[in-house]
Amino acid sequence: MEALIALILKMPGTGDMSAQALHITAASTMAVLMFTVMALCAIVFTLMERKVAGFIQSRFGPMRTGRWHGWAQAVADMLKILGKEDIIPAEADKNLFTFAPILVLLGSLLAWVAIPWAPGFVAADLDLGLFYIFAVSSLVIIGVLMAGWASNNKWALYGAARGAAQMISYEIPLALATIPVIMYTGSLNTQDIVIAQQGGILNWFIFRDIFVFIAFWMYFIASIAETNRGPFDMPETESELVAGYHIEYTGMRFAFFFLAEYANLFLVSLIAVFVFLGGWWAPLPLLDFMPPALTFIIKGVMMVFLNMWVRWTLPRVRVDQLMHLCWKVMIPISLLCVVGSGILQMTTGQLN
Amino acid sequence: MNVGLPHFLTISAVLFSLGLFAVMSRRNAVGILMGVELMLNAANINFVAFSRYVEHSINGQMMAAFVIVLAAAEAAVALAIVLAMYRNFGTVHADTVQSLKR
Amino acid sequence: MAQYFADIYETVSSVLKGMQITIKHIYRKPVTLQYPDERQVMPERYRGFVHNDMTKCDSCNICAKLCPVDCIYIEAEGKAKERMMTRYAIDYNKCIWCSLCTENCHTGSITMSHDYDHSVYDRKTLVYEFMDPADGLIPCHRATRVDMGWWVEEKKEKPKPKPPVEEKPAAEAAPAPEATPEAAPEAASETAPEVAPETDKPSDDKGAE
Amino acid sequence: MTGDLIFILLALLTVVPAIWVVFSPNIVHAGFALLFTLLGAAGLYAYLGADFIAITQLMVYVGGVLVLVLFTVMMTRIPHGEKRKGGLDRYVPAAVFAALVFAVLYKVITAVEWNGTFMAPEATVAEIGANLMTNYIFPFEYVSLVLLAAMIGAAILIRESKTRDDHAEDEAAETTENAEVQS
Repeated sequence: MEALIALILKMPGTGDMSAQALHITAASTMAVLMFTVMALCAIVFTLMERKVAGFIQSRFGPMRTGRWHGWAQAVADMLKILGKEDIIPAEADKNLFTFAPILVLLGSLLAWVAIPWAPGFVAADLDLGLFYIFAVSSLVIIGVLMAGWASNNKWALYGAARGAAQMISYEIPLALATIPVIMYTGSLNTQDIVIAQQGGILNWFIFRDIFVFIAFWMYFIASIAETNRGPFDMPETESELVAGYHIEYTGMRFAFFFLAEYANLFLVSLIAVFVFLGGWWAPLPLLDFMPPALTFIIKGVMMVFLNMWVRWTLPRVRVDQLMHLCWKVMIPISLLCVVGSGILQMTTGQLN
Repeated sequence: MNVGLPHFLTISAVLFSLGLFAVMSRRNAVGILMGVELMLNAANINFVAFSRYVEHSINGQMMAAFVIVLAAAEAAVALAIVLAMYRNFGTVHADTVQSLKR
Repeated sequence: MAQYFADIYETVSSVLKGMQITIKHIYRKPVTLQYPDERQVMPERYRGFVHNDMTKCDSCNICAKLCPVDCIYIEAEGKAKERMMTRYAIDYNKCIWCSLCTENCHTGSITMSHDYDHSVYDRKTLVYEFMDPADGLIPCHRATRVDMGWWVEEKKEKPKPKPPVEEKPAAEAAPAPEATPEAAPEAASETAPEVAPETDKPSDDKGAE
Repeated sequence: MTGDLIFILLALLTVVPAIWVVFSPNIVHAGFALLFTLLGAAGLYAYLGADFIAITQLMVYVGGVLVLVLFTVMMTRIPHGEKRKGGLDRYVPAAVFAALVFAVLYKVITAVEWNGTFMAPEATVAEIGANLMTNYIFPFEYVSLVLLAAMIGAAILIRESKTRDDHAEDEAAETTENAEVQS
């Protein structure tokens, strides 16, 4: 925010703005920027998803829309979705039905506020940044439940119930896996977490000790489950629940869910990047010429690619296997990582 | 208007009364639980407001944190009881569940 | 407890193996054929849409009689030298691509082409008319045909109708039945560049009776 | 001035849905209205500078308790629109008693001369963390025991005779989550 204000002050004719006006300008700029990034990432990642899926399965993916390798496919899809009829089922609970997509989108949009894009360039420099992100994404769960209930459709309700159970369960290993890192930095502030990783790839938290390395993979698995993507796409399971909680949604409202899904995907990838993978710091000194935000985004996109790679490789797990994995495997291992990393930090005197 | 302690206390009083009303008038056990949550939140607002305006220390916030944790534990157990009640009696209306045995 | 860790190890190793396989596929050349732009080369004996070479057909009716589903409609009028074919149509709604007609054609006029992608919006358009009303009626008798310029004498005289297996090299060059000229113009010209007579153009507007 | 406006908005966000929670005939609507009350309360905490409490409120109440409540509501299959049988005999005493309590509280609030001054907000997380490990170590450990007991209790209560039940795991999910939030 401060960096943005400084940037605004450099522009002509802004020297005499009051502090409040400056703040409001910076905040609204940031909000517009966030929303643009979010919408863009939904558009880019849908195409990327289909291309990655295609190449993993030895085919091309969309090729015909737009001249070159179907680049306009995602744009065309978006236009098609926006042009569709907006249907509210007759038996649906109309108020909740219309509010649920907003809540889902709100949950993922609010979390974007604390993402550290570059030094000093964060919409809200909160002391509790990481905790805030995890807390706010729980709004998504309520939105999913609301959508499932309001649709008045049994598949939607099943999907919502599964989704909520899965998301609240996997929130625990997700949050636990970041605790070793928080112990290293002694701060929940997202900027501080990134700054603590300065100086090359070996200073990234993922390579600090073996427990953080394991914790990173715990985080990664939990984040796949948290975003409801394969192999943990229980809420959506198109083969059993048709489309899960957004089965009754069409047009713009469906686009909201879609947007939220890809925004969430990018969000968890960015969290993985700034918590474990060095944020905006380049891995090698010779890559330092790149702008920090660009490095950050490139790393995020690579994490998204990893996510897609997993999705298109592994088959869907069963619900009971999913819960078994969370409660009996991932939580114990995450706890072990916290304890082990804590002991290591105490013995090496790095504990803050 | 200058926002001060009385404003927070008033909100808290309103929430508390509403929660009390819900606890007394709702038949649905989950509705009663919601009333309890409202009352706990009222107490929490008081804790935090007092810690900010009067105590000038962190103690009120600590209490609020403990209240939140205990509320979560209470909700988990209470809702488990509601579900058990639903399974055994087929209803969640608190006033119809009167017998001590099935 | 040992089983627990063995399970974790097995899961991780098998997941890694799967991931390895899929990442290899990213570098592999996609096997997809860009269909409307590229076409698959069909094997020699592929049974595509049936094609009738109107310059050879003498409307002997054998194909229509042999057809197990009665999908070939042949109508003719007159007798002997004046016998004129008025209609030759194949109903692809019914056709089962059994190749009985081509195997028994004594003039070798009816063949299985390599065409496979004639999608239409209406079932009626799947009845392919092989005669163009603009060309008038086609004489069936050979002498009359030669007189009227309908019979194109082949260089190599075929005394007997050959089984279609040996005839296939010729059939490769055989024209595709141009179903709807606007539907796949370049497709037809690709598969049968040296295509033949104008009579091949079916008339869709006739439809199926 | 802006601060006052924000306060009024937050107060409305807290109180108006609370009224809905209490009076809505549809228990699911009441549950979703509770979401806004909780969000409003979290906003009030943030307004008071208690950011840790605000976010804990979000995490535990919105992400945990509310999901549990909604789960229970959805699993206990109440027909649309809870029938309010019985009429006034339940409402009148409740309303009278609640109004009485509110009157007393309001009287106290207005009668007492509050001489408190606003302490400027500052970072609270580090202080809370330090307090948890020093002054509040006993309540902290005690609460973790209570959570463990609640987790096991909920799991046992919900457990069917032989088979494991997924709901039990959800209940357990909540309690451990809360435990972790605190630790």
